Amino acid sequence: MTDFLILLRDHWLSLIADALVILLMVSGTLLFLLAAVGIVRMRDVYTRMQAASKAGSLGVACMVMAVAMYFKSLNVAVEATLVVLFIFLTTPIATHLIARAGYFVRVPIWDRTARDELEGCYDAETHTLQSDHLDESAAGTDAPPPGRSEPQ
Amino acid sequence: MSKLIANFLLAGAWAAAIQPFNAANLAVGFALGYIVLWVASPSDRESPYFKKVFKGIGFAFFTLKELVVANIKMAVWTVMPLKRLRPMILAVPIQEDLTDTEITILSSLITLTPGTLTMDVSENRRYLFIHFMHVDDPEEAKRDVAEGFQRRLLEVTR
Amino acid sequence: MNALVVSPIAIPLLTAFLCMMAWRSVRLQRALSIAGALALFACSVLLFARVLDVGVLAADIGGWRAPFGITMVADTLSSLMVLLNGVVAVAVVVYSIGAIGPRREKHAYHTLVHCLLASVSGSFLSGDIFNIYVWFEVMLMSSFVLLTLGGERGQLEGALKYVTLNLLSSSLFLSAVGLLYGLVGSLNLADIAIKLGSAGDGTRPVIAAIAVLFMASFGIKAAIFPFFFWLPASYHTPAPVVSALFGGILTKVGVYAMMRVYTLIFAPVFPAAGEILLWIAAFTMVTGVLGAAAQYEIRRILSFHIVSQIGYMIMGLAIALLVLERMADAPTEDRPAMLATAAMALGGVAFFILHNILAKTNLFFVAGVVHRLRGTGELKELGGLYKERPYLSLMFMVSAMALAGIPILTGFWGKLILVVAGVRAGEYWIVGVSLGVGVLTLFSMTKIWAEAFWKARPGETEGAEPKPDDTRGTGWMNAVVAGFVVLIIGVSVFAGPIYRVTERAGHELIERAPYIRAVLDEEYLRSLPGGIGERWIEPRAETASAGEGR
Amino acid sequence: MNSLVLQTASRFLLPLLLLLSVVILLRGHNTPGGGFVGGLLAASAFALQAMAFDVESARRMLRVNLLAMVGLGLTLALVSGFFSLSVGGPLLKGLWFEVPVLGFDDPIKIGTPVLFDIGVYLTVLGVVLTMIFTLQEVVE
Amino acid sequence: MNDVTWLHEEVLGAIFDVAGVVLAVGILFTIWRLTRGPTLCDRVVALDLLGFQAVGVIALFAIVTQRPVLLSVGIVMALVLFLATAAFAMYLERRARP
Amino acid sequence: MSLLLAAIIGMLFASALYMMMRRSFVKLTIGLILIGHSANLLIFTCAATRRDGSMERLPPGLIEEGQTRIEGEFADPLPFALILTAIVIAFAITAFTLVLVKRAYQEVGTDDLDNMRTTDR
Amino acid sequence: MMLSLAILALLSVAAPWVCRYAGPARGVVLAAFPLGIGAWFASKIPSVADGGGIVETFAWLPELGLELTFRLDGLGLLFALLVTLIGAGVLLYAGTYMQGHHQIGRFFAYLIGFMTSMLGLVLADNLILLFIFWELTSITSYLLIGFNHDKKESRSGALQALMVTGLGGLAMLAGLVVLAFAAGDLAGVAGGVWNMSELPEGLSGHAHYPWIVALVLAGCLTKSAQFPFYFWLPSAMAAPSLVSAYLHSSTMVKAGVYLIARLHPNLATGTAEGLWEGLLIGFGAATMFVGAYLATRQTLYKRLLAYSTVSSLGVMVMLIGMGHPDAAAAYILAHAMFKGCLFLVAGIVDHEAGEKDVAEIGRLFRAMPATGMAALLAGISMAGVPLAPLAGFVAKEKMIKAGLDAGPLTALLTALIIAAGSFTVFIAIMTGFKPFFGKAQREPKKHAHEAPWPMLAAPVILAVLGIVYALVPALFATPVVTAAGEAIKGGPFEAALRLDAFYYYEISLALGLSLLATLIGVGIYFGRGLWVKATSPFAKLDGVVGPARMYDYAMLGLTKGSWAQTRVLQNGSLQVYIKMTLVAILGMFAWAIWRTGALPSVGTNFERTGLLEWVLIISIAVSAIVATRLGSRLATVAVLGVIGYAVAVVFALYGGPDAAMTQFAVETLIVVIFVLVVYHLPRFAVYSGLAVRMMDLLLAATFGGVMACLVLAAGSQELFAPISAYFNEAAMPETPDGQSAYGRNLVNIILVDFRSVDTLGELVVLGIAAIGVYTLMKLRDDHEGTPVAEREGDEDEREGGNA
Ligand code: NA
Ligand code: NA
Repeated sequence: MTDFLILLRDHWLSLIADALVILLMVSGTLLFLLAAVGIVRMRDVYTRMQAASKAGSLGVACMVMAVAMYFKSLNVAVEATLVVLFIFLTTPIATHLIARAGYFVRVPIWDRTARDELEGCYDAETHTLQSDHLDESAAGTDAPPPGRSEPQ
Repeated sequence: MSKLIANFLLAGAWAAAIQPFNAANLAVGFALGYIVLWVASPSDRESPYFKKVFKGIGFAFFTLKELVVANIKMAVWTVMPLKRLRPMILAVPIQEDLTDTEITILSSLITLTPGTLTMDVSENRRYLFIHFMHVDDPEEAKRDVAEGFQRRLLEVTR
Repeated sequence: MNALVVSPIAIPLLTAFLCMMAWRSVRLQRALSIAGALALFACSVLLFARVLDVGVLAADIGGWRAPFGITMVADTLSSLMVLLNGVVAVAVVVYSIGAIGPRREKHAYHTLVHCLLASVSGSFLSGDIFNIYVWFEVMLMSSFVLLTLGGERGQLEGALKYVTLNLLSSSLFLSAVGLLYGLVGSLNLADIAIKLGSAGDGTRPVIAAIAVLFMASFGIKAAIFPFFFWLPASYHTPAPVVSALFGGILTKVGVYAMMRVYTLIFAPVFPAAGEILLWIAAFTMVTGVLGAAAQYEIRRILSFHIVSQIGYMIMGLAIALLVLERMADAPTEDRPAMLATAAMALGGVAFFILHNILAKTNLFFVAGVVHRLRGTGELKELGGLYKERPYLSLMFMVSAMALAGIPILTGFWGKLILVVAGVRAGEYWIVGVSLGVGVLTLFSMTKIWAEAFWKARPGETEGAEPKPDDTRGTGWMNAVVAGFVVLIIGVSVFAGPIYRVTERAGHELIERAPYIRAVLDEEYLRSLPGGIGERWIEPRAETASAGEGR
Repeated sequence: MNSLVLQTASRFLLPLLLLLSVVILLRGHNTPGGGFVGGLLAASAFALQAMAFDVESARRMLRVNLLAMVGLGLTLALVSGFFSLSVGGPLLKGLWFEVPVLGFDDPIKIGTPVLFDIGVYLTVLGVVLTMIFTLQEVVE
Repeated sequence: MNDVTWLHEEVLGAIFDVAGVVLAVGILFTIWRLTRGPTLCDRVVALDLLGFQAVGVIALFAIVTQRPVLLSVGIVMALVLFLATAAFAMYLERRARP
Repeated sequence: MSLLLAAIIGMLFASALYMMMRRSFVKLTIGLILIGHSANLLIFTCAATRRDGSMERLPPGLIEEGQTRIEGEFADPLPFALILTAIVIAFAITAFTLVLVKRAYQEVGTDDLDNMRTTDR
Repeated sequence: MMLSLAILALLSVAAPWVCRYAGPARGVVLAAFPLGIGAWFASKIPSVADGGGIVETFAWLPELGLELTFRLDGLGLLFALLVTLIGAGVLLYAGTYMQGHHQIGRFFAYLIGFMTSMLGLVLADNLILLFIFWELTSITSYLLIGFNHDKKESRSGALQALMVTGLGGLAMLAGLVVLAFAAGDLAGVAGGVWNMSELPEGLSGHAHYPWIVALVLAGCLTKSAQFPFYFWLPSAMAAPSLVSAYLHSSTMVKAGVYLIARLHPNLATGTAEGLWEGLLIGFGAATMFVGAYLATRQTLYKRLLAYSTVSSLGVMVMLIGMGHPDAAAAYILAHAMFKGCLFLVAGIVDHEAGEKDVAEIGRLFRAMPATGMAALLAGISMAGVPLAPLAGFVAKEKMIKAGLDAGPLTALLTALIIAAGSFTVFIAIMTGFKPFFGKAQREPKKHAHEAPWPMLAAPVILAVLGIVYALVPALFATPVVTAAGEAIKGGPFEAALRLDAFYYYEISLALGLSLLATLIGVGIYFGRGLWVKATSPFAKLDGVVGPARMYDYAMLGLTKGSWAQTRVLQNGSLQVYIKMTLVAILGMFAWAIWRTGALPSVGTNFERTGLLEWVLIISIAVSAIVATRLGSRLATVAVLGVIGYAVAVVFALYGGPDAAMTQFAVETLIVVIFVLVVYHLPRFAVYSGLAVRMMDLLLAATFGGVMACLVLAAGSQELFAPISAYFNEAAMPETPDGQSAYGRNLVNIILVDFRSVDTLGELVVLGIAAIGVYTLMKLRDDHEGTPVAEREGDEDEREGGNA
């Protein structure tokens, strides 16, 4: 125990860095595990995506930051930042694209999905997303909302 | 924008001069640069830049917090029995005058936060269609998005 | 010196790239193309003359000494092949002006041709196994595109087979290179030859397997039995001038590579190669020629004959390898004669390749003229050419007879050399097969002659007015055809001196020492572990005796 | 694809990717990277542009004919080898010029191999884009 | 015993071993999803995740083998992975168009 | 590792060849892609395997700043250069083949190779 | 001699121009050259008869034993005279006969070319040179036989001749080469003995002797239309008749006889039981009988003569084999005269009376008396009518005597000779008598009239020479025959061409038999209807199993067989091609391992594998399996992506970040391109049955297993350290003047510096691929809307204007 305290006294900066590395590394791998479990367990593509893309990209970010912390060099830090930046920039877009495309090709949606306000909003010809009817319903029109009714 | 660039340049110059050129020195350089800029532009103290830096930092921490919280939620959802989940796709109204960049950042941040996923932006840019992992009250969920991310983002960008 | 060795690669490449940049102007591309081809020809002549003059030339690319960089080596065989490439280059480019048409020219035809020429030169000159792979791929890729330049159904179907089997070949080649590198840690042919030569018995099976992989992959490229299927399926589909280019030079690259690799590297460590190659040669000859016998379209017939003729080349190589194998156990006094026999067989192959490139290319050229005139190559729809186009008939006759090995034309000499070598080596049955195949070749050639030339034009007898011949561009085409006939006759007449050159090439291949010495410097040879390089160091103040390498 | 998000993002991603591709190209001589990867990255930048908007816009952004670019890259790669010929050396022999740059201890070395790598970069960029654009035009 | 070395080598080493195991399990799960589908979207999502996991593996190895240069591989991966997903999305979208 | 890699190479070759033997030419292209991977892995494995069959994770061939050579062992850079070349070549050929297959399908109207025999015989 | 050959060769090339500019005088002009040459040869008769030959040599390809060695001895002289003099006559004749033919120039070119080759053949001393001319005669005769190329039978006849003689010729080439080396063995010359005049003694004792005999005879017997190869000769009658005359009377078919005679001294064993002699007698006698018999069933003038020629050739071969060189030489000379004359007559009858069928015509003597006279003389000579002072009788008498002197075979041979002789008499009547003096069935189709002098000259002179031959043998016959006989026999020899019977009225057995034959022949003539009926069963048999049928079967077999082979090998199925390729490679592996006698050894120390490596391996393995089983294309692409990424990670882990990066990027781009392409592709379909798939799997797995073993074996047998250490040394400069790559990334400096040529090539591949993709997609677009028919042609040129 005293050994440890001496260690703490002499190398506290390095120990904090190490602890950070460990933290990042562990959370990164756990996030990956989370993503993997999610992608296996979830029942439709949207929920899988929820699990996979987010946890996955965060996991990468954690692990890459762990590398940056570990090596303590600017080059590595810059590179790590680039990776994180790029992943954070692209993942949401990729997810959005796939989700949207999946909706176009009518990927089956989990039957527990309580409400789908997107239903019927896409123009079949042009793939443009119309939302005018939402405005109308918000303005108090009696027209029923085009979304799915909630399950019984 | 020019002030941001100037601030970064100052940070870089500091790190290069002070050696070694590393992250810590850059951070110090940025802080010093901020002060220098503030001091050196007495006529322009009202420039939104000086506030935005803090808002930006705050926004970053907010996002970080959201990420951590949401991830924990997500972890719970992932391992708990699936029967308890209630996913939804909701049309979340957004402010009408958002720029392209703001919409993109907003939707990206929403997607990055676990539990929500922007599926698309409506043609008239009034709605974000978001897939929620679990929603108890749809209206509250919509409000959260508008109040949370949208507001804080606009604080930084405007 | 260095530049001269590399020029047959650099010139066509530069031409190709410039043509690519001159994307929009067909005229400029043509001018560049012709200039490039002429320059290639000139350089190949100079290189050949230089090699004849001073012996094997080696150029270290980038100045990195062998075996660390890539070395280009011009010995008699490779410079001869490059020379032939230059000849074909000029012919094809000039012929194309009449034959190919601006549509294809706009679609990078000239670029592709020159890339192909560069890759062929590269394959011939390269002294590095992986570099040969790269050139093979360039060759393959440009031939793919040339093959499909037109996008017709037949071209696409043929190309699919061509692509698939050749890609299989490439993968095997690449695998073989990888295995070889795993064994000896080098890519330079001369270096590999020395290092593999010192392999112990435990390594022999692996070497044998690698040798088989090379045999298969080069065999696919060379279209030997039973790997030739892609060739008859595709060679008749592209524009006729492309067929000529392919038929003339492409498959020979495979044969060349096989000769190079087997004589330089595998002959001492995998002596049994000769046997199987002999069988392969026999089957290649026979199946090819029988395939041709079943065809009724000129270019299909010619395509199958390519296969058959490759068999002759493989036969020569096999005979040489067999003789070399036996030489290991032969009494010393018999060795000079055996060496001479092996050199004769290899020289015969070189001569045969020379002959075949001239004759086959020209037959495809003639087929192209016929195709242009009549719009078809189907024998059933052709006829009357003998009556209407006597000079074309003569050109065809000379080329066809040359191909069939009728004295005194080139094919006869090529066949004769191989036959004599075969008899000297005591391989009588293969000699018999080769002669029988000669008759069947004659049969096919006379079939074309009788059907396309002698026979009356179909429809003529019924009194219907036949469609007038389409003579656009045939001036250029005929000029090339005539030029090749002159070449064929010239080679036939000067067969003696030419054979002396090819025999010299055979000697070089067998001795190996001139090649290895030209590539690897003395310092490197001395530095090799176990003193394995010592025996290749040129003895001072005394000339190397024949067969030192063995 | 008609996606606002993608289109907006690609405006940021394109320059970022291009910049990175050049960085990877230039530092390739000393660290992992080089003309190939650089070229591939640059190509993916424009491919992204083509996906987000359409091929036409990506072509406009490039301003040069792709095949001419390929030709240029190839010529550059080949000609970089000719330099040493002009001073009597072997083909493709690297020639290096030391350029002293203020602020660096070592002079920056600019050599024909770098030129070669730039040729690689341009070729790869041109080739990949030719393929993708040609195919995508058909899809469009 | 040098404690810092011990900490570095043993503790970090053990943690990285565990991280490797966890990562490996995740990868196998993801591959399972990739091969099972059932829709193309699922596979694309799985592929995307696998790409991330590959970067993760590389990052882990960068530390374990003390080679920071490996991170540049991760950069390239991160840069191009998006393109593949976008291409799949584009395909799906075109296929859906009548 | 080399044992495993060898097994994997064999497997990749097997699946590549199996796919190449299918009558559907779309599958054929899959085979072509697979066989490229097998060859690349093969080069790598052969070069990296040592005399006793073992294989080590050596550092890449990168010279540190300020030094003029790598001290100690490093991974043989040559096979990686070869692989890199082979990868790019395979990419080029695969891309071309894919387009070729697509065009062939357009012309022939089926992807059954047995319906593509007009050029033989 | 070389000069004469050169003159004739040039004449051949110049013939079309001569024909164009000399007009009707072409025959005379052209005939003058061979006539002059013939005269020169004739002037050499005395010196050659005295044993003085002429030799001319010019080295051409000494490495292959080929020197242009020409040698004029008695045998060569005999044939040279026939070739040039009869050739001159034929040229003269043809000048008129071919008048007005639109391809007359080519005709003369071929004819003179043929004459040149034949002359070269009989003068050549070098074996290869001989073969060269041998083949040239085949080719020129091919062109001549097929001269009426519009007719199918001309073409097929030409082909038949070429195939049969060509096949024999190539066998002969092999025989000659083996002969040369066998002779070299005996003479102690390593390079072989290539000049026939230098062939050593005792070849019959050499181990390869049977092969030499068989191969050489294969060439000679086919060329000389011996049984059973005779069938091409009648088919060759599609040629213009005078061509047939020239070819078949005097020359080409005799090339085989010539070579047999030429090699007889070297190959003969000296006993009638020897292989060489036995074969010659057997084939000769059979040919003599069969040819004559078949002739009796013909009615077409040319066919009758053709079959009788077959018979005569048999006689010649048989006589040589029996060891009667004088008889053979005498017969050769006589046959040239009467048969040449009759062929030309047949041509005249066809030309002037428009008739070809001797059964139909008669009584032409009044219209064409000179022709009739010549024909009659030739006919009598051919029949060998006893006591008729004509060449034929002299020769025939020698023949019968030879038959009576044949030891154990006497009875058989004599019977055959008599039988053949009877048939020949009948043929002689049909060809020399019937058309001019016999009964005509109907009027000739054309108004018959005498031929002009250029056509008459040759037959008349030949007929007259036949008399001279017999009456004044010393004038030319004896010296020529003696000299030739000496050459055939290979030693001094005195020919006795005295007409014993004529001068001494000696009632010998030979004369009696000759008379008998004549009577039988006359008998057949009168009972020819009966004869035809009686022999028709044999004819039917011949139609079913005869050699001509056999040839047809062979050709059919060739066509069918080649079709079948093509269907099996070149069946159009890519999968089958791949399977055959793989099976062959596996076979070659097995064979190679078997030949090297051991299985490759493999390193044994396989270290513990890390967990993540396991995961990578499993990923690849699972993906590889799944990729072959998935039903969806894009899913497969995604799975392929996994393999690519996993491989990249492997590279990254084992020290190849550059390769890993590139692999990542390329893999992704492949996915992108695949996605773009797959949009237009069909879904996966399963076409093969389970059994096929299992077989394929087995094959693929075997191949994969072999590759895996190879990897282990080659990987763990590192013989030498890799050359890569050098790159480390050369990367950064350590000395100011040392060559350096100035780079720290070894992979990169290898790519852009050490192996920049590879990279350049790879860039070219990329560039071409781009062009390929571009043209595949674009070049076709221009087609759209154009009809298929226009597509087929080269539509390109139409745009020529705007290029
Ligand atoms: Na190894
Ligand atoms: Na160094």
